[in-house]
Amino acid sequence: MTTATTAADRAEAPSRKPATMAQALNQALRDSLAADPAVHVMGEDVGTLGGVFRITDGLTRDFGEDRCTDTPLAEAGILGAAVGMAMYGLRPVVEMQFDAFAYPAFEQLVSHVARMRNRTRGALPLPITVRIPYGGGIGGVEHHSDSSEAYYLHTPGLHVVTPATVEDAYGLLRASIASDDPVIFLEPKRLYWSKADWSPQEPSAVPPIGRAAVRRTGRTATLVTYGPSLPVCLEAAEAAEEEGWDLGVVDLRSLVPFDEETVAAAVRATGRAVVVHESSGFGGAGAEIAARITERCFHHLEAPVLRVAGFDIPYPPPMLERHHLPGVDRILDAVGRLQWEER
Amino acid sequence: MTTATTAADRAEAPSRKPATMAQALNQALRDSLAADPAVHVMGEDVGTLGGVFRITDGLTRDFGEDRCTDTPLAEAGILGAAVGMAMYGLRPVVEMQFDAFAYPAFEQLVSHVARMRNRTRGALPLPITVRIPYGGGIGGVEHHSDSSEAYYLHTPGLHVVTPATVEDAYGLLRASIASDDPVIFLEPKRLYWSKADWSPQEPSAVPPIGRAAVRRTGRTATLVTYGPSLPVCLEAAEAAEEEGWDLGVVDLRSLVPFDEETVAAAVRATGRAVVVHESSGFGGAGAEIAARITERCFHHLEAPVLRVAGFDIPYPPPMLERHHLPGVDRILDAVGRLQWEER
Amino acid sequence: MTVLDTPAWRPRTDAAPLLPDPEPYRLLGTPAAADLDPALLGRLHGQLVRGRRYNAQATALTKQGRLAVYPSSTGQEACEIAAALALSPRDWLFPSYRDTLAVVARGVDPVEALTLLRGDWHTGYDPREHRIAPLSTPLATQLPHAVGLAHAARLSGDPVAALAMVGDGGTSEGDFHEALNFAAVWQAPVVFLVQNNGFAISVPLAKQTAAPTLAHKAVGYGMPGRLVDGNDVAAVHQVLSEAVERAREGGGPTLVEAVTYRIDAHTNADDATRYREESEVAAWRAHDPVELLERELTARGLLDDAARQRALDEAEAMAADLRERMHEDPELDPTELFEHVYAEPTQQLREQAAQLRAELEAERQS
Amino acid sequence: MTVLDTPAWRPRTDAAPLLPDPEPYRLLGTPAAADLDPALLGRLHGQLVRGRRYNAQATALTKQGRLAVYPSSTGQEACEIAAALALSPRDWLFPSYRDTLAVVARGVDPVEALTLLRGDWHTGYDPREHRIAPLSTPLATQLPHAVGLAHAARLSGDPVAALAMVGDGGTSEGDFHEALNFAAVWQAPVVFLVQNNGFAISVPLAKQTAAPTLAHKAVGYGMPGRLVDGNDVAAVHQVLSEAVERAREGGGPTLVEAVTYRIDAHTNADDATRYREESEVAAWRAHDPVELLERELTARGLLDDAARQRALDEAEAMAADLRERMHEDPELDPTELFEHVYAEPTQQLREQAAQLRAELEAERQS
Ligand SMILES: Cc1ncc(C[n+]2csc(CCOP(=O)(O)OP(=O)(O)O)c2C)c(N)n1
Ligand SMILES: Cc1ncc(C[n+]2csc(CCOP(=O)(O)OP(=O)(O)O)c2C)c(N)n1
Ligand SMILES: [Mg+2]
Ligand SMILES: [Mg+2]
Repeated sequence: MTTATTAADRAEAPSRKPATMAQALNQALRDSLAADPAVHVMGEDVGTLGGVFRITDGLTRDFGEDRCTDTPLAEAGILGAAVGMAMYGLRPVVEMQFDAFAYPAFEQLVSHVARMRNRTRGALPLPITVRIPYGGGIGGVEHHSDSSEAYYLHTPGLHVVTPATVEDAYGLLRASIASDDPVIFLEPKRLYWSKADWSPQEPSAVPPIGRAAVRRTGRTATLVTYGPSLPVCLEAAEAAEEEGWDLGVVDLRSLVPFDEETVAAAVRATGRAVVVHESSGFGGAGAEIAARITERCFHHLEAPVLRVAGFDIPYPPPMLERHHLPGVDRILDAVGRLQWEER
Repeated sequence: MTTATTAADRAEAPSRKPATMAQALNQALRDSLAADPAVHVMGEDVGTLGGVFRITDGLTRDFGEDRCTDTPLAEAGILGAAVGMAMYGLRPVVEMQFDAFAYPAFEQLVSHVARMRNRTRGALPLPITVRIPYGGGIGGVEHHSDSSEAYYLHTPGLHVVTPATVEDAYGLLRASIASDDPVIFLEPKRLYWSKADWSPQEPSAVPPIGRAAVRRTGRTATLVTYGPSLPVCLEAAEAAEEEGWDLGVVDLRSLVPFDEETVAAAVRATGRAVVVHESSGFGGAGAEIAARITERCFHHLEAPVLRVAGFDIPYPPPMLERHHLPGVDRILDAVGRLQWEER
Repeated sequence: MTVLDTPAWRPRTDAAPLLPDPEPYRLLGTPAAADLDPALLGRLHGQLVRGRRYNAQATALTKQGRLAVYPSSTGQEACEIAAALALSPRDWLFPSYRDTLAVVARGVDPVEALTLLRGDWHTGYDPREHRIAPLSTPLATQLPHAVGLAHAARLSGDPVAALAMVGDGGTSEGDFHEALNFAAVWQAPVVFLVQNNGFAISVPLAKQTAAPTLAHKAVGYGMPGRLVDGNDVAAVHQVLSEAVERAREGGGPTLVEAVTYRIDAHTNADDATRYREESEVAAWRAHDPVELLERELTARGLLDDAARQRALDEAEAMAADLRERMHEDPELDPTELFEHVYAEPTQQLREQAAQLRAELEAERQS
Repeated sequence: MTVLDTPAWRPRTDAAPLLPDPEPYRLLGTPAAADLDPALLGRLHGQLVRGRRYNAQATALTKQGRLAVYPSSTGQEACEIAAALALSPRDWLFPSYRDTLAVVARGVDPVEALTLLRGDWHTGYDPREHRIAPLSTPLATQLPHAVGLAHAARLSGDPVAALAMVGDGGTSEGDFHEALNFAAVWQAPVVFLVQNNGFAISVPLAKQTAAPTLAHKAVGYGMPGRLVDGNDVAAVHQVLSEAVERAREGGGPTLVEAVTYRIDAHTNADDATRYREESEVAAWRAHDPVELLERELTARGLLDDAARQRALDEAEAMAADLRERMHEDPELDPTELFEHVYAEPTQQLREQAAQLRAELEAERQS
């Protein structure tokens, strides 16, 4: 085990260095494994291979097969076994190889993971983190680009967390693993290779789950987004300056718990809001966000809250995905329509 | 086979008689089996027993085991086999015994049932009807009262239909079985024993899927609802008269396709709307409905669209469910808050 | 190295020792029964009698509206009791929804064990204290839990075994397959007990499987399969005890099929005459677990009328206590609904709890 | 009637005939090979050579960015070809994501078969015309489809069999279990071909299963299991043909495990050196499906250098055609995205299509 090394590394090098989100996630797993012997990483190909995205790279080598385990190929079995491990007192961190391959585990997730604490009146909490690489934009073939957050956020008992920055990837994953509740940790695939100057936060500096981040304050309108769409929204906000629009951008970071206060404050400040995400719009996370903003800020709104989301179609093939994903133009177009008269 | 008998029965007795929703559903299955040899009913206990709710009562006796088949106990297997049967050209009607027991079939549903037509550019449509008794109010123990519509309506490629009246139970089920697309047919358990005067519509009179029904026009505010909550809304509308409120009630009948025109027109007529359903509010169907109404009717709205829904908790035990389910008081309370000043 | 040496080519293990004897194992009424410990037989007898009475009482309570539903295990008491008694206190039990009797036999208060079924919260008992998972309603989903727990214990060097119960119908679910496969690959200390009671609600075994026996499924996972007469409490107890012991000592998992019969309907709400013949029920009544044991005990002079009466009296006292304590609805606090969803309620849950509290207050005042 | 007569008690079938011989069945190089039809061997040889070339060409196309990804079946060509050729035209094939070669061998245009993998729509070919289901990416999910289709055909009195392909890793999924169980209970005319190529991406067989062999899983469903040398194309073809025949004639399903090896990495994006030894790869290279057949053909005087060259030339021509036709990206119409979601697009989809059309128009104009 390299617990000592890891700690030493950090002690020696507190300064910020460029890192990818993938590296930050790997570091978060390492530091969690080192910090708590109850943490166990498990999933398909997470061992020797280090995962198809290399997020678990080197963990089996450094912590042993019992702490980072290649499982048989069966997602319900993986999550179901994690439930039993958590009942015993461990903290399993489960990897689902891709978004669509988490669906076989849906029954375990909804009927057990989300409800065990409740059904036992708190006697059997399940501190399980389910890591799911999600979303599109990587040219993946079918079943490799789903955005499945809406299924999870509607399931009481689950936390739903999704980082959009390198720093949050580390901090939120550590916080999720430390949480006594099950967390669906959605990793935006297309941000795995995004880079930022970063050094791992001290555990104490890790943000608690449930606080949205205002990435940019604005006066014209507020973009509310999360995960893979954050960089798109920030880009849109820059481009909007040319139009003379001053856009605020809120990064939710967790869909559950949902930080109503931060969102409502940011929307009230502008009186206009656009919700942006790449999953299908119909019944997507944006519906809840828009409905909630409207409930809370109605008399501050100059225009209806609009949504810019993926179309209501199965995720398209690689050659067409750019037409599906919300881009800068579509966001600016929606902002333009906020000076809205009823159609 | 009793094709003839069934047809004769109807020819002899076109007049309306009291029937329960369960009987109407049974008749719809019978008439579908008689009308089209491609129709096959399958599921756990649908044969000799006639289903735990007796919706398939007598079908095996009258149409034979091959047309109404007891399957092994495996929901993914049932739905997966139905996919193959539909690929061959049959029209499977699958019963999932209870809402929560449809979850094991989630991968088959999302990754195949919803997408086969699209992935084959129309070459392999899947005319499958998945009947799911759903919702609470029957004193069922855990896993027997889930409202799972939000999972389905967010999945492009599926139709999501739910009747609220005896007549619609028959008509919509026949239309669903006749549809060339997969339909999630959600049967409100607590309305199974609801009664109305009714005779089976001629196939031609069956309403197409995708039209909402205005159950009551009103001038003060509009209740938008579906399935098990319709009777509650109608009761609320009656009670509201005492308060001097004239409430309209729209019954969606299908969540997908969503009848925006009818809903928008009804809401514009009053300028105020409350969406009512019993599933958890967060990320529920009501979020989409409220967000969409707001997008389309913003300048007609005097108040934000409010939602009255189940709490964001796992469905409660029988002794507490009455506190969870939206009732008349909670609906009227929301209507009261439509004269709303921001909190 | 040639292909013949590569792992894909070489069979991992020999199949022969994994195959079950297709004749269910029996002890009672056979010469081998002479070796059985009289004290153990006495304990099993007491529990069987108590169990039968419990099922009858619980079913009666449904008629009085004191229970929402009760899936009786009458006819299957031998499996229920043997499962509970084969475990040592540190082991874990993973019951299926029909296994209230095993839960009670393991020491849970008879009323607490009915918490879910009376319409209260799911698990009345504390699962950690009793080392009993909540009764699992979604079929077979508890099996991977048992595997995970057993695996975790083994990783921690903790000599704990898990015993997981499932029905014949439940063996068709994907979770059954995944659980057994994980258990075998991990050599987890877990024992799977399939109670083959002939039916999954109305669906008979022949529509559930074409396997020689359910125990034969073990071969496909590389674990031993055992077939036992599920109405012979001594045989079930012995087979399970051996399997639990083997698991605890690192010998890996076992699949046990106990052949038995559900004498009552699926639940009080079911009408079994719709799908089965009375003659079949009668055949199984003639192979009654309580009688099988009593015959053995009587033959060996271990049970006289007085002892039998004592067992019945004790069971009757338990039933009377159950009746009485179940007579009143428990006091439930609706606002507790929001307390255990998460470690800390979210803002939204706090608001919803406040709303409900206000409504309850208004109700109280009007 | 006694319990001994009840269905739960009696084993449904005898296990012995279901058990696979744990030694993989081989034909090439054995005396039995003498009986093989030279014309068949010739066809198999041509397809093997073509298949190998196809894999190489498709992998090369990924390097040139003409394909999003390609999971090569090099080393497994015998299984792919035998599967395609064991079927009659009315039968159905249910391939897994790795089985492009079987699809091509069954007659689909080599370019069309790559439609999905080049980033276009999923199924380029018409599944009904070719009687080939779409290549299935979610592992094992296609198995119940094969069962359902075979069952439907049987109900219709239509003598059609379905052959479903899956990997060793895929056997761990719940869908594998449910499919095999349904098939056996329904006696559906379906054959399951497991290509055991030693790995599921990086996970070796020993971490996937502890079963004696994967073919032993058949016993637990009550169907026969067969084990075959997956690199012996004649043996695989014979075993599959027999199973397909038996299925079509009402004899029920069969599970066939073909022991083989994935010579290439999982896909072009994978680095197999991270998880396996070159010596193992070398051992399997020495047991090459093309060479095994060529050795047999040569020994029997059925293949001279000229014939071999002809096969290579034909394969080369196919590859050249593939290269050329794959050189250009297909023209895709983005608005088709909305057309096949439902039989009729919903109002919302019509609006979204209109939005996209307007955007495309604006793009074109700017
Ligand atoms: C996943 C799932 N599907 C369906 C059901 C509904 N159901 C409850 S009990 C039962 C039959 C169970 O049969 P078996 O496993 O043989 O157990 P037994 O009732 O005989 O004890 C069914 C279908 C369920 N509880 N869970
Ligand atoms: C349900 C599901 N889970 C995970 C994956 C990701 N995945 C793709 S291929 C693969 C390994 C498959 O191994 P095997 O079944 O042996 O087939 P092979 O690749 O060897 O042909 C995995 C895990 C998937 N496609 N589907
Ligand atoms: Mg049973
Ligand atoms: Mg493989």
